[in-house]
Amino acid sequence: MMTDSEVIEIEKKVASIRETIIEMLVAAGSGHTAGPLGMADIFAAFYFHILNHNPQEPCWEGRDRLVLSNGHICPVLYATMAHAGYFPIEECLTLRKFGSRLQGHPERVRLPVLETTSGPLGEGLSQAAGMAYAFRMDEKMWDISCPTSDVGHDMSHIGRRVYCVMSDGEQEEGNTWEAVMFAGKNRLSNLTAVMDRNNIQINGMTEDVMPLEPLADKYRAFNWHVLEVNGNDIPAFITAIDEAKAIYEKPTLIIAHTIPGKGVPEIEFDYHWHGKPPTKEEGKRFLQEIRTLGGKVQHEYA
Amino acid sequence: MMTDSEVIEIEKKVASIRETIIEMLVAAGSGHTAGPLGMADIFAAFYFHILNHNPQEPCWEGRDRLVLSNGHICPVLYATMAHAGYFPIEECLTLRKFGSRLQGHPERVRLPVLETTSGPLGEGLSQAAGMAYAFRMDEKMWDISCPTSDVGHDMSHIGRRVYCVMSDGEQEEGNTWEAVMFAGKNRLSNLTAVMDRNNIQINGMTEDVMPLEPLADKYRAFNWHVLEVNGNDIPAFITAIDEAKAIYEKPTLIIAHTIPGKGVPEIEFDYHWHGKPPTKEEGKRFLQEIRTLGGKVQHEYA
Amino acid sequence: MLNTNAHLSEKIFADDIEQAPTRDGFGNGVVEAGKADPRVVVLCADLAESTRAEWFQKEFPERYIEIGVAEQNMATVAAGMAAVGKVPFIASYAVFSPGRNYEQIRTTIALNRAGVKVCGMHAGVSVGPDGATHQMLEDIGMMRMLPGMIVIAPCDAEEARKAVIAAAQTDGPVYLRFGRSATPVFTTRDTPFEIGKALKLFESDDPQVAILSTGSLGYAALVAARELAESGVGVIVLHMPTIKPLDTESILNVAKRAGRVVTVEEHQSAGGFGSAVAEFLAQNHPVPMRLLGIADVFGQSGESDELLTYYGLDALHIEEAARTLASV
Amino acid sequence: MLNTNAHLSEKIFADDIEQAPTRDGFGNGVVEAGKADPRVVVLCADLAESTRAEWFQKEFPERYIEIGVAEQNMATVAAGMAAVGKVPFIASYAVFSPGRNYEQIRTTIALNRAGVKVCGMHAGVSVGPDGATHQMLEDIGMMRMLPGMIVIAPCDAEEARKAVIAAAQTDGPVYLRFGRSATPVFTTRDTPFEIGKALKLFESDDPQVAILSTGSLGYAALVAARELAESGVGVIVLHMPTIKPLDTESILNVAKRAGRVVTVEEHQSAGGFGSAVAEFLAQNHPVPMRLLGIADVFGQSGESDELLTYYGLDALHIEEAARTLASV
Ligand SMILES: Cc1ncc(C[n+]2csc(CCOP(=O)(O)OP(=O)(O)O)c2C)c(N)n1
Ligand SMILES: Cc1ncc(C[n+]2csc(CCOP(=O)(O)OP(=O)(O)O)c2C)c(N)n1
Ligand SMILES: [Mg+2]
Ligand SMILES: [Mg+2]
Repeated sequence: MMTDSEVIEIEKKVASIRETIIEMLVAAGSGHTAGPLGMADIFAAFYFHILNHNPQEPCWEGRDRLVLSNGHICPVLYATMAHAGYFPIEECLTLRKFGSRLQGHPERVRLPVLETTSGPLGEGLSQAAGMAYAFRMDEKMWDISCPTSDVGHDMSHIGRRVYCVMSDGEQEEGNTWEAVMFAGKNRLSNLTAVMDRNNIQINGMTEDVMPLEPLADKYRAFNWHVLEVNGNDIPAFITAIDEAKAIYEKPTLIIAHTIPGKGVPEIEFDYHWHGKPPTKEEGKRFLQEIRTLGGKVQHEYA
Repeated sequence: MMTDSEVIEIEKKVASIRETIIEMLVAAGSGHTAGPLGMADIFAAFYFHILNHNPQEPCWEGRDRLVLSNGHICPVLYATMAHAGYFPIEECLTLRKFGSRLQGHPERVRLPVLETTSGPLGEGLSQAAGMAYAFRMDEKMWDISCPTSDVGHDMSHIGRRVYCVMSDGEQEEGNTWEAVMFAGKNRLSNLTAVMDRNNIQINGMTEDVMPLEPLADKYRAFNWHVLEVNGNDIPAFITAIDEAKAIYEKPTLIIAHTIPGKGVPEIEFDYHWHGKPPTKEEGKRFLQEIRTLGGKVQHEYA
Repeated sequence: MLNTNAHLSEKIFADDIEQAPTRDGFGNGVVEAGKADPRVVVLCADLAESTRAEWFQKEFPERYIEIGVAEQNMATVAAGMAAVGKVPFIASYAVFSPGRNYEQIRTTIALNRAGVKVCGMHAGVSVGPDGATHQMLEDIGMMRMLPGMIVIAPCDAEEARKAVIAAAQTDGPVYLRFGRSATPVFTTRDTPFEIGKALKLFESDDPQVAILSTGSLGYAALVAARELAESGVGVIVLHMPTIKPLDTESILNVAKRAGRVVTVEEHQSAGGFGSAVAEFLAQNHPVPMRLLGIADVFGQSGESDELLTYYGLDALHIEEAARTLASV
Repeated sequence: MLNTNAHLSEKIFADDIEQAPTRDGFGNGVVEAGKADPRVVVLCADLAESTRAEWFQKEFPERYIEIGVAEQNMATVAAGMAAVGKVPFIASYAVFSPGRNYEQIRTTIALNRAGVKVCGMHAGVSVGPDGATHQMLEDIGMMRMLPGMIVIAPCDAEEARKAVIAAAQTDGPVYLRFGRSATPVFTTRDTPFEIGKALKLFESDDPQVAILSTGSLGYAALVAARELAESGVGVIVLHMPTIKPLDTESILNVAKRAGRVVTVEEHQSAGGFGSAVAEFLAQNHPVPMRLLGIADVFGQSGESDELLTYYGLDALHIEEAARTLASV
């Protein structure tokens, strides 16, 4: 269990991350607003509590891996990683600009602290499954002290976990279901997928555009363990992650119900904010809204 | 309900179709044996009972459509269509030969009585769904007597149904699940999919290569109606098709449990026969096995 | 020396020439095609607004089919609809269609000769800030390798409109390529457009180099040509909206007249339009060439113009390349 | 005038020259690579026997990953494995990989610089009876348009073995192309192979035409060259297993010496190997060319040899094309 003060610490980060997201989107003049804001709580939970990682040694082989499948929400990834110390927060303001390492969709070659390159939907879960499969192979090799292994036998690598953040919209991509089947077959219990169930995609609400429900039944029928949680509730999310770690025989999907645009009441739940940035004026207002809420929360707990 | 004599008629056709399949594969020297033999009952049921079609007027717009998704089992399609009168039975012996209309995988451009081109797996259900969707559009147009429609208002076109025959192996293709989701969303009740659940694919048994179960749960979770039936039992299969017609609100999947290699006991259930033809000697023996069984059945009913 | 028969915009070199992205031409064209032919339907993979499929959806809600984020399904559902008499246009970004559904297009549309019109939006680096993952640079090459596929990259929104209407009237499969960013609308209603026909935009009396362009870089080619001509370098600009079937007669003609050929496209210079021209000329009338395109790198984030300049595809770079080639 | 430094088979023109499909070279090579490097893994999409992935599976069952009929997943799982230190080879038919998973290869392998080795089997019409749906004719074009992708089409099973081993030792993404039908094994263990290097197989003293070939048609090119030389037409045969990066130095050299170039490949002549050569020569040393390949049609069922003859890709057709070009 987390202590209250730990939760408060993370929630402070969340507010800063949301602010950075707004600032970077305003500076960029294009980009995605709804998804990143809605996922700020989860990203903060990952980078400030869940992940076994070290921003000072980003290539440490023993780290957990977080694969972002729905690359378009990268503002939250960049902002969170910057706040976690992977690169200067100011660099966030270069988002989507010529020459920036912070491309419109994340590219590992340009920003090597990332785990992969994404943007085209539906490709992250397979990659995460490939990593989880490889980790399991290596751990088996170490078990039998495979003499030919050149990976080394660093025991701190044992138990690495792989997380995949994906969107609800990309459940419509066939590649996703191929990955779901593969992970289910291989009982990749070291893989946890987190779905941003914000109910929106570009053309409207998912259940209007291409109904996804019953989502949990789908994954269960593909031999996954499924949890549902309020994705804007940090302790609840972390509890779900802990439960996923305890599931031995299956990969786990956490359906994280989030509010798109969370933190900025005037745009919450509105799919029109999928892919546009705030104007300068809107940006000011949004920051205000985020700070007020942030202030309230800090006040409550303090 | 079918009368006994109707069933006997179809079963006679089945035996002839199986014989033709063996003959054409021996002549070709390559091709697929297990799937076609296993599906002979279902194809005979379609072309001699279920389909509303006219081999004398193959392009009649009012016909039902049968889309073969797993194109590699085309020997059974070709043999059945030949026996139904679409082209000379002798032409079956040109299978896979240079210049033949009977390509190794079915091509509509070369053999226009086909409904589509297939071979690459996982693409048939989408095409069938597209046809079913278009039929529904047209029937709606006719309802309101759309004056701009140039499709004509031939009432005999009302009620056309679309059938898609697919394999179990191709449930592993992402494209299949995209189609399943689309058909489920659109409640394409004029679409019936028949899955050849023969439990084999190339590398082995499906549940070893890439487990598919629980299959019915998967389709139900994608908002389909699901029936299971013995696919080598013609009356049972036809009853399932009739039930599918009665389902109003959803597309129906018939999981047809078949025996790969059916009719030739020495190769039944053996996945090694997925993609090889009988040699000349084997061919003779297989024909003998088919005829003996065929004789028995005819004897029983006669 | 603008070709007057091309009936180009009167504002052709004015600062206030109308600007519109070619995808707008898709939106307008497909609505017109839909009015003319009730068989026309539009399928879209969750990108209705940015592909302009929405414009059709508003006019003909019953003939708009929402596919969600599923490009493989989009191509194959369309193939099925075509088989029973519809004229489907499928709209997504080029990187996803034909990028994500190539084999479906190959088998169920090209080999199957289904009359599906594949509309690839947001082609090229001029997509801008979205970056490399969204900037398709291989679609012309992919599509022109498919037997029976017609491949068209219109030069502006007006030509795009005409191309869409022409595609709707053509039986077989067609690939149409569109861009995201606004570019000058320099052709007019009166500018001729015919599938398979090149259009001479500019011609000096004594041409030393011919610039062959496809897509919206046609305008930059024209600007470059004006500069070249003014500085005494004779030049022809041949605009080739249709990459396949290639108007080889026109190519041969200008290659013979000018003796040197520069090709211009917002695409990898490997495998694309310039490559098609090189294949033809090498076998029929070899001349020195320069293939302007993306030189074997991916795109990146940035503003459209900034990227075109960076990758050497603005008027200045075209001018320079043509001048250098002319002086060899 | 066989190049003795190429150390070709002693039975080179004998009737009983060993025959094997290049996919066998994959099978042997990947087992060797697996022995040398424990990071090597093989992923296969339900085609273990015919791709020869099975040979690796038998040696290293723990390092063989069964994907089922899911080529998109195969590419992306491999990308993930590469990201954590594996050296994945992915095996299916070329029509499905890269046909069905092109955009996955583009984004998660090429742009992402994941060291995945994409192995496309059953390329070309020599697949035989399976017909057009299974005869990939566009893969060289697709793969060479991707920045950073190495593209290799070995000429026989022995070279295929070497190419696979070399690919395993190369960091970045590689595409390897293999054929289904047995073809003469005319190179030997001693024949040099290096990624990016062409190999001169044959050279007359006074060459009038150069035949540049990739893939297993290299043998037919040699047979054609022998006939040409015997009848007094000087000829060079340059075998180019690596299509990307192209050995432009060697091409320039033979183009200058012979003055005329015929390219030979079992691929659409649009966009493929010949196209790459034409792009280079047009910009550096234009010479008359003839691109032998599939002329914008799909394949069909038939026997391998029957089809190669029908599509004009046997030794006789190559000889004829070279002779005609030489006489221009
Ligand atoms: C393969 C692919 N097709 C289409 C797109 C374009 N696209 C980007 S985001 C998106 C909407 C998907 O919904 P979701 O990811 O749930 O969006 P959000 O909740 O973040 O608004 C689409 C269609 C894409 N990136 N990749
Ligand atoms: C997209 C695609 N990938 C791979 C193949 C090669 N292939 C042909 S049949 C087959 C096995 C699939 O299993 P299934 O269709 O159930 O075979 P059957 O029951 O007829 O033996 C495979 C992998 C293909 N045809 N299409
Ligand atoms: Mg969403
Ligand atoms: Mg099967």
